[in-house]
Amino acid sequence: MSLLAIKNLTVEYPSRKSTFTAVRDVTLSVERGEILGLVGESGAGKSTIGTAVMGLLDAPGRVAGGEILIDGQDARSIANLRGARVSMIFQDPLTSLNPLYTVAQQLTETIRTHRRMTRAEAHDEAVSLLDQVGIADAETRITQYPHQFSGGMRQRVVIALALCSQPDLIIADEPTTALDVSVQAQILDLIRDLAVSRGVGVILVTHDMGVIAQTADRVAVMYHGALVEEGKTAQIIHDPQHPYTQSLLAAVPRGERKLDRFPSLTYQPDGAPAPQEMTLTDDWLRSKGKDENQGTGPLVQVRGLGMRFLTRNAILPKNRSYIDAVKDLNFDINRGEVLGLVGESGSGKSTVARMIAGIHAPDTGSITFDGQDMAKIASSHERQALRRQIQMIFQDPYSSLNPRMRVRDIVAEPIHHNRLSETASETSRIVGDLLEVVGLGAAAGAKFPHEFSGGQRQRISIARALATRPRFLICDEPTSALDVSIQAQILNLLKDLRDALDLTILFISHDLPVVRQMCDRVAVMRNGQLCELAETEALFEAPRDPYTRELISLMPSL
Amino acid sequence: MIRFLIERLFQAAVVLIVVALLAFVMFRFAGDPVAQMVSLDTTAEDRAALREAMGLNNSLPVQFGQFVLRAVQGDFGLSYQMGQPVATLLAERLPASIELSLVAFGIALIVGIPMGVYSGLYPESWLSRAFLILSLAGISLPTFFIGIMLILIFGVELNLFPTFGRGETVDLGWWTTGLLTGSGWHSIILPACTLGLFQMTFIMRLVRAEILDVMRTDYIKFARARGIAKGRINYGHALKNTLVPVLTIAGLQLGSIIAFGIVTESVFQWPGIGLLFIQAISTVDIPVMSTYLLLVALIFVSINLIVDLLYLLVDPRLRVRSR
Amino acid sequence: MPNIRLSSVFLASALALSPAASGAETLRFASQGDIGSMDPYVVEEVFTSGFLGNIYEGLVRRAPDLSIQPALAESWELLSPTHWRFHLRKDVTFHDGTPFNADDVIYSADRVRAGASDFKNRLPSDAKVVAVDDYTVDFITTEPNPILHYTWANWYIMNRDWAEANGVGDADKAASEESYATLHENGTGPFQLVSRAPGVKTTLSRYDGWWGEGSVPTNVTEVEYTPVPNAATRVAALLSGQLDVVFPVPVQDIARVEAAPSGKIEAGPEVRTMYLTMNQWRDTLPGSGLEGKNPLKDRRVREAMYRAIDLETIHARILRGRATPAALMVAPGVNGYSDSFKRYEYDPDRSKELLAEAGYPDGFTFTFQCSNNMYVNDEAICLAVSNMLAKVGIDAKANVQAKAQYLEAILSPNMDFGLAMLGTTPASLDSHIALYSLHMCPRADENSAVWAPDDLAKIVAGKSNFAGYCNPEIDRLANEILIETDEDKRNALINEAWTITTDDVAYIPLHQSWGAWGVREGVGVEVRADNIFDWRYVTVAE
Amino acid sequence: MNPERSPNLIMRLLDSDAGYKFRSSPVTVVAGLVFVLMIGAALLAPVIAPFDPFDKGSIDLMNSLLPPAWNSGGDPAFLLGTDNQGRDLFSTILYGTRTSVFVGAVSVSLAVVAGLFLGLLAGYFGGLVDAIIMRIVDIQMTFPAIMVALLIDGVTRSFLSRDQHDELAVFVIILAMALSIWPQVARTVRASAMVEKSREYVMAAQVIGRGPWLIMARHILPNVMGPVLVIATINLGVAILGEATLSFLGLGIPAGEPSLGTLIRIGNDFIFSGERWMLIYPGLTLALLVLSVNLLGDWLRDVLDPKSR
Repeated sequence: MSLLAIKNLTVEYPSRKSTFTAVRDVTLSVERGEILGLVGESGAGKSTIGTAVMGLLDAPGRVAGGEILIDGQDARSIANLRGARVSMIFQDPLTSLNPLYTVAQQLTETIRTHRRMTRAEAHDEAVSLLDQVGIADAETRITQYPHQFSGGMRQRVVIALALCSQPDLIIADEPTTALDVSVQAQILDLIRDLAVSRGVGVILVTHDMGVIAQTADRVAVMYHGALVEEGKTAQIIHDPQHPYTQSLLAAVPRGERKLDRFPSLTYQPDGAPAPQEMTLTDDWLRSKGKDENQGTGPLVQVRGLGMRFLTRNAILPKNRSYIDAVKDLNFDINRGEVLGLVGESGSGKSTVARMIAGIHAPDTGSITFDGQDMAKIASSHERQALRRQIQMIFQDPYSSLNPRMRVRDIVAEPIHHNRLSETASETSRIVGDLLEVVGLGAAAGAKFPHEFSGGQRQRISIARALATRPRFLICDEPTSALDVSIQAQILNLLKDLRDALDLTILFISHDLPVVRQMCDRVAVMRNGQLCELAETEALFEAPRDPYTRELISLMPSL
Repeated sequence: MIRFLIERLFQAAVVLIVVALLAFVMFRFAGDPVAQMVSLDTTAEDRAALREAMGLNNSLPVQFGQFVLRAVQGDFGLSYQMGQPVATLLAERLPASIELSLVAFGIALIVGIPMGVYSGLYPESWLSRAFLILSLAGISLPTFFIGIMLILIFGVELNLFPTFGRGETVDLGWWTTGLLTGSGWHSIILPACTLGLFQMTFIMRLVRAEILDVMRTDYIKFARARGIAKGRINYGHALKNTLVPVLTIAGLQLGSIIAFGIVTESVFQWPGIGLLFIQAISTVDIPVMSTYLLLVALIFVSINLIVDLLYLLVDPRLRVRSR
Repeated sequence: MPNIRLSSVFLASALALSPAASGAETLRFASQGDIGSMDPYVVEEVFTSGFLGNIYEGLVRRAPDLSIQPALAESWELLSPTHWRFHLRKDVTFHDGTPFNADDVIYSADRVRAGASDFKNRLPSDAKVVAVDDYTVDFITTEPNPILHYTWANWYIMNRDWAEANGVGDADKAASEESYATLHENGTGPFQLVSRAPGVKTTLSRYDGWWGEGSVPTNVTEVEYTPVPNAATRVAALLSGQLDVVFPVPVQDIARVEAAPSGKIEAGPEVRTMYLTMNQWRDTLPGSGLEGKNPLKDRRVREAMYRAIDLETIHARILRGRATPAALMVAPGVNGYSDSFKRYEYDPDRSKELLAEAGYPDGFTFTFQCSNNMYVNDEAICLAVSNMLAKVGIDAKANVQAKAQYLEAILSPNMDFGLAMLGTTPASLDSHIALYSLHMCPRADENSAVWAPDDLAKIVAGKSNFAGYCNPEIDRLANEILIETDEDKRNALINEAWTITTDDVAYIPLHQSWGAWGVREGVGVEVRADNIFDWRYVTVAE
Repeated sequence: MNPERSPNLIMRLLDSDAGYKFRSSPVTVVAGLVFVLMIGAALLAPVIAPFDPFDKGSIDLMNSLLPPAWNSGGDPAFLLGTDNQGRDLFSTILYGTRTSVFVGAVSVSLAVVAGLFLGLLAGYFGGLVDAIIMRIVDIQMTFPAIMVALLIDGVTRSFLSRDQHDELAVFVIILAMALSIWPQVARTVRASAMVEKSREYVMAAQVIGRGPWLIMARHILPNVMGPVLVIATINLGVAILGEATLSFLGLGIPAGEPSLGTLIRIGNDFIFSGERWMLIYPGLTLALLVLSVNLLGDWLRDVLDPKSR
């Protein structure tokens, strides 16, 4: 008898106009000691299955059909299901812990809820659990509050909490998505260990095929609420049967070799047209302004760049304390190249991007664009002319577009600001062309951003960035919030644009496979400093810096 | 921690000085105090002499200078109407106002928090909806109207409660309290309910909103997923997390209770500083008005400070940051 | 609202159980304001003076019928028209036990005329006060004054030793130090101060050593006074049995109190006369926009205004019959009052004719200053008058303000009004003071202009005559009245003066409103026309 | 939301999420109706009201203190009876509502403009600008509206003639209420502006080279309007109550120009004398008006609250 057996599960979210079916007729099972990977893109319904098993569906969601059996017993009839039999790990360790209680309080509370123990016994048990999930010096750390732990440590605490009740089944909902790769590997190892040593069944919900490949025994692939394919991990990864699985795997950037383009294999079950590939015929985008001087040498030169943030303010300067976000950074970006900038969160890569884009003023050092030191341009007119040539694409497509503006106004804003068009009709023609170029179609201009998906929004961002006819584009993690298939499209679009418009690109990412696909050279940052800068293939094949080596070794692969 | 305190004290001092200046300037325009102080038959000459003697003819900066100079020494002058030191007058009245405010605040908390918690936990229940609409009705009636109605119904028609005043008080030397006598408690109920109603509504709605927020957080979901008992989640995890914002805003409300107190005190003839202030307005008793305003500013500033300190106590994240 | 009949039953049963009913000898009363000071020379204001009259005493006092009675002086005689002799009572002690003698009178006579005393006009500044012996005092004035002692009922005698021992100086309103006399007293009256929290509560007890013990009906041993400015709260407290006496009861609540089994109303006409004052001296009528013109200078216009006001309806509707319409600027009970004067009839048609004759057939506009917390239903009367004037085409723009702002607008030097409502009580209860301060020309001498800005300090007579009414004939008569000692002749002169001012329409007298005292059943009070509450006549049933 | 378009704007509004939340709550629908009715009646007061309370010549003291028409002694000409001056209470309440709504609407508008401006400045620039503005907010919060009213009243008194001053009484109240409300708006706007400022669309505008003023006006302003709208609605109720309270304390609108507050103040004098209609009807009108505003504010909060989406 399976530990968990889900039979013909259907979950619906009724709304006043229609009923949204989040999970449709899914049948699954998990055995003790087995890790089932549940994979799919956003909205596929994979998380819903987890919450349905827990009986924690958000209102107005409801199980409309099928059954969930734990050891053959209907989950809904098990009194102490939650915690005792099934436990859960959430995505974001920063928000999963109650900030007002110490770790010890949260652990002992949970232990004593499920097991007859005295306070002291529970405390000892809690310490041993923390120890088991790999927290050093558990005896002292247990008295601390969650905010005193780092992200990875917190996720270990979360896992310890999930283990308190000695559950048979753990549902891990994107447990490593919010973590850096190095931490991710450790957490995945921990989960792996748990399954093996304790015989716990695990459902690992994730969108990341790399994670699945590394951890899961079996994989279930979901698409639009339905299960499309299920099988052993190796079989799914190397020999997928369903066209959706095939296209999904094709879109995953490979860390081990460089491709020219992402395969444009896109699964469209309902016959909706795939985003068109770009046809760049428009001459406005290609025409260069008269003011652009075509010099030689690197397009961007960064010298001694530094920036520090105030961490404690004080009236006397000597009492203030700072943290160096970026320290003494030197590098060049050559004309026409794509320079990758990689590093873990907090390494200072976004700060560098923002300084080059002119959002932050550097504390030390200089940035030279096309031979001119940006800080030394006195005339605001000239500075604007220079700035026009530098544009940026942001990470979060949901916050990088003003929700109160129509798309056409968003795209037209840089045109107006730089007076690149004489008349309103010319502007609207240019905007229409730009939207065509990014594959949205001119009609999209009349809509508001919220009417678009994440990938489409990122296309709008690109259209806006192109509207000034820039020569230099800064892409700050442009695809990290997107599903892999969408990521592939956006990355292809960026590649095409680069080729068509002779763009120079600074490409910032924490995702090494993506960087390998996109960049000509790669710079690795750590704690605000540059570790290594090399040609992409050289760096991936023979990293010199130990940190770079570590990063590459941790890179999940299929 | 100490640096934080010094910074806040400095800001408080700036606020107080500006309030002093405004208080001072504004009341120069509130009317002619002299007309109030003399009989109708007093000659214009005598009135002018009195005005001169009171220093009302000096230039504003000179008057302000004298005012501040004396104020920092704790001398706020004599009440024009009562001939007594203003500081003494206010000190005598302050216990009444503070007791009324605290009892009102207590009622607001005791009734408001459970109502808020309930309607936050069960937002769809009919009782929550009723709470919500009732609470809106509570803030849709002007305080004075509620006071009058309570007097009419419970004081006059049913004769259950006294209609004005503080009842018997006990003098502890530095504090006169009505909370040690039966009649004192009997007297405080109607005005405290009147004053507390608005705050109760406010706190209820605030708690409700915060609970709704907290119940959506991951750590509550996680606690449920761990099988923690419902009561423990609701009253341990959720309520404790709502306390931080509730404490801040409720603390600031305590300040506004004093402001709202003016109306309640005047309707119930509650002998507190608000009533003193209203009487001072009608008699253009400038020293009383200015000092009252300073006192209110001081109370506001102190409450702000106390709230910030409490905040540190409740929220461990802030405790670390401010070290 | 729940109905009142039912609740009266509640009230009655509740009262029977209420502990308040057993505190029989305590008088708990409330009025709208607090006493200004315990110092009897600082504020001349009816309530304060009346209150202090139970603690302090003057040489004379007024009986409930307002007749003059001996008090600290047993008797007096006029040795010559300018020489008065007062024989003092011998068995009197102050509350601290010090015996009372002539030196205290001399001290009080000095202090009442010094500093910022509000009672300076009790004694001419050049009058000499001489102690003949310990119990005889002479007052020597430069001019004859047959009514010298008429205003002395609220000139209270203070104790020199006590004052000097406690550093009580002259009355000083601009003082920066608190005077000992502000919170403490040492009078000779039947009640002494126990505790005082200004604006909150003042308690007093009977003074055992009072000389008049047994001569008055009171059985009150304790008094608790609470100022309750809000009229509704005051009435509610009476109805709920928390208070024994409240004053004033708004006229519209009189019926309610009377209907309650626990309450009753003691009311009678006040000696204060309410009147409208018309600005007849400004060259431009304030608020009229008529540059250089003032219609109110024209007697016909003033009569037109008089006739446009339907006082009977105001009387019936706003004052609910609790007022006495007045034709004169003094009330019955004031010396010189005569009921032979009649009001100008209410006649709006005649008003319009008079306005047309005066050249204002379409009326005119001006500012009407009104108070809203000084007199009985002052705001309502003001608005009613304004509405009535509108019916004959006069647009009196009512500006209703609280006392502080109102007085600032009305009093000199501003006098910024076209029309205003005021009340007047002659302190001496004699017509002369009304003629002197309200009707004599407010000017420095015969040749100067009325209310000339430079002369304000020199104006002595007519100092409350903000209307600027000026008739030299009145000045002459008033001066004669002052020194005339023959009572019949004097009264004839007064009558002549009133005839002239009435013909001139100097003012529009309105009415004497009734002071209504709300009294708990079982409490006896004597209501006086001057609204002074004399506790010596209060009895509280066991 | 709803991309397809139906021809009728009202149908579309009712069909939107906001419209649905509106329709599905009977309390909100009633509140909306009451509010529209009251505002309409107030705006149309000169047309609807049988009498003009400003026409002093038409007011007859003989008609004073009449009870509502359905009571014995009532006069059908005076639906809700008359006040102590003989003014028709129904007409006076209509005009009074007009004054109250006017005071509320104008003062809230002023407060919103000022609060938006200063809140945006504080939230966007932070640092010293923020510190100064927030201290001003602190100071303002220590002044109850009563004191602000006194201050403005005094200042206007000092440089205006008495007649002008009286005519400006309404504006004194408006200013006083606006001054006591703006800090709340400023705080809300500041908090929202700080959140919006850190969003990437603001950075995108900075990359384009947009200056701070344009960014504030074009990008941040539209995005902080949601909470401002909610605050404004709730404070509309507060302002109306504030006017009533000030007028009740005698610091507000003169009696000749009826507002709901002055009407209640006058009615309060008759609480024991049996003529309670003078208190009850203006009080009821005020309570209904503010209640409906508050209920609509609640609905608006529901609709605009991003968390409930």
